[in-house]
Amino acid sequence: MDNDLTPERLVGFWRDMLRIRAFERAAVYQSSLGKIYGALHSYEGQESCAVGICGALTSEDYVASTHRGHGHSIAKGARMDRMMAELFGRETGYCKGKGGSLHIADFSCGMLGANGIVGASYAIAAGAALNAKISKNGRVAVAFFGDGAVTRGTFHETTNMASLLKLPLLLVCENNDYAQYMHRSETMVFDNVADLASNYKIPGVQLDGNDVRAVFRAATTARERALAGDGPTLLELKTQRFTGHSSGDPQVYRTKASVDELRRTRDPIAAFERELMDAEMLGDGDAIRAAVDAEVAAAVAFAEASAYPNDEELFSDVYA
Amino acid sequence: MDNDLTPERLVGFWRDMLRIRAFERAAVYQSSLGKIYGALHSYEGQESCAVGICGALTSEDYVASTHRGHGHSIAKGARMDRMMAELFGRETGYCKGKGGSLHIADFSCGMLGANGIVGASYAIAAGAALNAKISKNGRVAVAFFGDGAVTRGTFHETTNMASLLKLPLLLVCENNDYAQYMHRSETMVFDNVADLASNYKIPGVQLDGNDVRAVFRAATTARERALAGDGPTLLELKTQRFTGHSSGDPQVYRTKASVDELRRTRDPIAAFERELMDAEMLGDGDAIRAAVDAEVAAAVAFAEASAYPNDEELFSDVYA
Amino acid sequence: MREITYREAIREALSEEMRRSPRMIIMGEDLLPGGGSFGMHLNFGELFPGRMIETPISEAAIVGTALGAAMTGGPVVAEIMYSDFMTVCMDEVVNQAAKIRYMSGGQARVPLVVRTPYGIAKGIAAQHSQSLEAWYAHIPGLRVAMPATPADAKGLLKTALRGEDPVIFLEHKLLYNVKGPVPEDGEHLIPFGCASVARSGTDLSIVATGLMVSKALEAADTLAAEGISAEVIDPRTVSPLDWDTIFASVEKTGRALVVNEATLFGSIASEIAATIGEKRFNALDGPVRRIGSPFVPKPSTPGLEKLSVPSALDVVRIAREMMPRRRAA
Amino acid sequence: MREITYREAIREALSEEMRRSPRMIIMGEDLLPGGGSFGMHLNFGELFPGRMIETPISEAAIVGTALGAAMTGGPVVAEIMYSDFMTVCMDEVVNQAAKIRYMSGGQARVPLVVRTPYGIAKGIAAQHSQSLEAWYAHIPGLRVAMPATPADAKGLLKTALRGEDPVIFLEHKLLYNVKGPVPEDGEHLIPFGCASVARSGTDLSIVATGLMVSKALEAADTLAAEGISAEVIDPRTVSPLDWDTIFASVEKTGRALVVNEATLFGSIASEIAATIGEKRFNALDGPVRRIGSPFVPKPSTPGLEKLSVPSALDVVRIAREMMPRRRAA
Ligand SMILES: Cc1ncc(C[n+]2csc(CCOP(=O)(O)OP(=O)(O)O)c2C)c(N)n1
Ligand SMILES: Cc1ncc(C[n+]2csc(CCOP(=O)(O)OP(=O)(O)O)c2C)c(N)n1
Ligand SMILES: [Mg+2]
Ligand SMILES: [Mg+2]
Repeated sequence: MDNDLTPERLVGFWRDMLRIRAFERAAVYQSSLGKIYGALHSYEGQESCAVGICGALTSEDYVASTHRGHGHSIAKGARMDRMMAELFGRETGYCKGKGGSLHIADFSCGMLGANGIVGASYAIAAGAALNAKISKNGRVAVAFFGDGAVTRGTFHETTNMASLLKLPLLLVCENNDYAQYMHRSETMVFDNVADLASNYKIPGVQLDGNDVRAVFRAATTARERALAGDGPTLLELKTQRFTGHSSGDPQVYRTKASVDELRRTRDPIAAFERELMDAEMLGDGDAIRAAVDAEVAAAVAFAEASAYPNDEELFSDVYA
Repeated sequence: MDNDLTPERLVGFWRDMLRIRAFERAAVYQSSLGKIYGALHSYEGQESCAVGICGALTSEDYVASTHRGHGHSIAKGARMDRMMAELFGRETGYCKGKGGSLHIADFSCGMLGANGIVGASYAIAAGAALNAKISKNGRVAVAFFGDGAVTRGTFHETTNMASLLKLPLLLVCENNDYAQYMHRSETMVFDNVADLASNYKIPGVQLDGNDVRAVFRAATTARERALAGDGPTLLELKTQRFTGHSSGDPQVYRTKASVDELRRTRDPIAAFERELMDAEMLGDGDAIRAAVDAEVAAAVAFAEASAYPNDEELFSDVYA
Repeated sequence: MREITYREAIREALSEEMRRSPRMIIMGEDLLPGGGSFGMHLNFGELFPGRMIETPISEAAIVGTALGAAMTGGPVVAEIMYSDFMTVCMDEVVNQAAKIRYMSGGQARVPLVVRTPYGIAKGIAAQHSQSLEAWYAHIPGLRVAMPATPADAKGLLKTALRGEDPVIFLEHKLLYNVKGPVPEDGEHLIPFGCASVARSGTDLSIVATGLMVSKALEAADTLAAEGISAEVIDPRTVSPLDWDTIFASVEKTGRALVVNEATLFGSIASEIAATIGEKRFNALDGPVRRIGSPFVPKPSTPGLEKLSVPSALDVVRIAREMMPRRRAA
Repeated sequence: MREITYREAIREALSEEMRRSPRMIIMGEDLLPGGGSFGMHLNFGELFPGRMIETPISEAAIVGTALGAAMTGGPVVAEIMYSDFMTVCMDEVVNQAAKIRYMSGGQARVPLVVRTPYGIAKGIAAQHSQSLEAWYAHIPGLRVAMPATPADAKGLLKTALRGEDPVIFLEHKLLYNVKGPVPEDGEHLIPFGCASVARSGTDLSIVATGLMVSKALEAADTLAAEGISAEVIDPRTVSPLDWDTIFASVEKTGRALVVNEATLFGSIASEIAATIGEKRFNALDGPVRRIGSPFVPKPSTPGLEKLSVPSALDVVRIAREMMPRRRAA
């Protein structure tokens, strides 16, 4: 399995993590300039989760995402320019500007949509997995969700049903310790999300979400299990968000120092970058960094240059 | 604890089980005569569950029930005549005939209502428990539910929340192996409902629901724990229904022989009766049997003699 | 034409479409031993092995999963045993299924049909008797069918199953055993948004939905005997609504009475009445009248239950009031 | 009178009633660190120790638990962060809370208020912008308030908290920072079913709800400059509705325009229009006109979002159309 982790691949992971972070920073910055109308939930700090999981998927596999979905889209293969255009509300955006940050979707690469409802991703992914199973198309589906979403009843309903039906499903919890302003100890009486798995007779694995290789390997194992017809796997990735819950979060529930500490000690990109450099896979990485910066700059320019949708778009894409 | 189980009390349990069975048989019979309009879900076979649990409660404690609720009402102290009148749709019924079998409630004895929605009892009972905790009124609340209800998301939501809040709540699953026509192996991927408890950091106890003493003891322990402020307990009572799911169930999912076998080997009343007789607590029991028959006959007569509600009742008991 | 029941007509639509679309699946509770709600799919387990997905009592997961399957494949039918239970999966219906096509800028297709029995039955009270079509019809992105006859049930369901937008398919419990002529034709498709004129008349237009169509027809018989010629219009789908047929009738008769079983306040009957009043004000000889259930939960006891839903007599009574005095004998 | 914001008025109602009823509790997500949705309860944790019940993201359990607590104690407030999330707890709201008093033959009392922000905000799109009051108002047993001013928010919420029937209390997100005069009086109670005449006029009655009241008032200013005198009526509660005030106004003006932010089809605006048309047909000089949101999910991008809700200009335009020609300059 580790054979898959060629140097090219590892550098690709690093690049994709950089891309996600650069995209998020640009989005937050553009938002602060008033260029983005709706709310943003930055994925900064969690990059290795999306990259490790989606790295183990094909572009045909499905992903159902959350309100914090930009990272999943990028890792699954969506284009930054059309994503940024979506945030800017432009017609060139993935959803013609109608969805915005909360609803970015790119069906062409299996990204079935971010979602504004906490706990909605489980069943949508399970359904994609059900279709994959029935049509025997060799795909799997991933439901991303946060620690806060685990206490929605849909977790229980879907996990039980998916296990009964042995669906090719990966349930991926990104446990960043917070649901909006509540610490997980205030929302979950259990200590570990992964512990819930045994009740549903599926494997439950808790791992350091910052370790992109470990995430990739766990996802690969889960995917193989899914394709073998053995059913879902629950992965709990211990991670952290470097920003507030959304653009306007004053973060009264944690100190600035604790966030600085997180950024210093728990940066999934910095740690991985050191590793790659030590292993001399990366060189100085500047060419990649420059390419990423250019990609983001181009995405912003593309978004800015794009037109807003015509008024008639109000009435398209809906049965009437 | 077992001190509480005086002979009088044990005989009382037996009598209440008889009362429930006699009520259910009368109801089914009256229904077959066309005297009862709505559907019925008979509690026959599960009597020891309601009696054991409610035997451990005070009349101030709360119970939230299910579609199969007659037994809970009787065990909690509701009057048979007003219950039968409710089934008959008469104005003397607990709900003036407006609720029918699915909604019998007797708030005066803490019975907060049968319920037509599977999985609705959890949170209602949790709320009664929350109020008890906050107003420190020394009460507990019981949520009754079936094996089929365990897969509703409300189970997960409420159990997690109730454990977090350490509510004085008893979660009582009457596992009769079937959810309508589906065997529990088709609805629950887990083998035992009680196993779910550990995830929520509450005790989970599986026991023979036919053993009314064991049920009483488990409920007593759970009630003490609840009142001590230690939170909910999940009790799984292994039981069986002797009838179909509801009046019209052809029972294609099990053989008549298997039901006969259940009636022969798993009758909670017969077994207990033998015990009491062997212990010479009961004599021949005929006086009690006669009293129960008379009570049921009187209930039917009361129902039959009662008037239907006036047309104006259509508009009462609702804000307008 | 051969006559079959509403239930058989639905069953026929389902099995024909299952045969036609090898990727179609059906999900729901109790599907295999019981055939699902009201025994609709008896033997489907043997007929369509692997494509009848029996589920736990987990309606939110049922509809959410059905949606995910529909977005990536389909057609998918999700059966909800009683429409009152839709309350536990409204997010999946309303925030997810209804909106994903729009929110994704047109990327999603959602060949999903949620079939569910609605309306009054026999004493099953407030949590098993509701008619909540006004909720679904209020939501852009959903289509809502309420067939009143076996033929319409078959034809509308087949159309629903060939569409790419989510459909809420509402079947009245008291219609399941009603018989009527139904084309055997596998291509018997009834378009959405196309009302049927269930009876033509000249004095008064009665627009009725679902079970109320039969009450309206019964009333029209009585009225005819009194010399009042009522036209009865069945919209068949309440979203979209066929305004053309309704308006044409009102223009002809000058009088409109709208009848539905739902609680009148906030109902589709009110929507229809408001729209007629707004768009065809000048055609009206008098106010658009409405009949619906009174503003109370459904009671169980038979006498009150009967009072809690509109009757043919109610229709007759209001229709008489609507006619000019000389007519009212 | 001192002026405070809509948010402060609601906060004041909550804290006054918390002080008044020692058994009152408030449940919801994020209550303690964040003060709950839109920061409503900041510092309530310290003010009311033990009575602010912070919960996981489990709306069905929140409302169900709040109901159980209300049935046995109360008053109880359940806060749902955005009204769109009510879709995940509609069983608890509609099948349980709304019906238990009736189903139990009057045994239950349900002092429960579900507070929830509704309506459009800034680009938060289809799952965070809905106005679903028509759903709740359609359900017998629920009461539904939609305060349009800080004073009404305070007065209606206090009334809701002293009642024994469940109330859905809908607060428009764009009103939270709007200021207005609010009585300091702890007994400032506004009864349900009692409309306010926000502006009197003689030519035309505009019935508007929630945020649309301000749009209607803005429109009325413009119309006044053109010599059209519009009366603006704010029902304040949409269930029950104050028909007397509405009918009296229509009798005076002969013209009615109903405006709400909800999707027009199946809306309360339609209910009001249908009822005026039915009950006051003879008072009308022309059709009752309606304005509501077009039949599309809410888009995120600002231009389309703006088009997706009614504006003051829409009100002006339709009002002009309603006036006899000579008036239309
Ligand atoms: C059903 C529902 N309830 C509440 C919310 C409001 N909300 C949005 S994000 C969020 C926190 C989610 O926390 P988590 O699942 O841990 O994801 P994270 O934000 O940490 O990525 C909440 C409460 C919602 N969108 N949907
Ligand atoms: C939410 C919901 N889904 C489905 C039903 C239909 N239904 C009524 S009872 C029942 C089976 C319940 O099984 P279980 O919980 O085991 O209780 P039992 O009947 O065995 O006592 C079902 C599916 C319902 N009432 N509510
Ligand atoms: Mg989190
Ligand atoms: Mg069972």
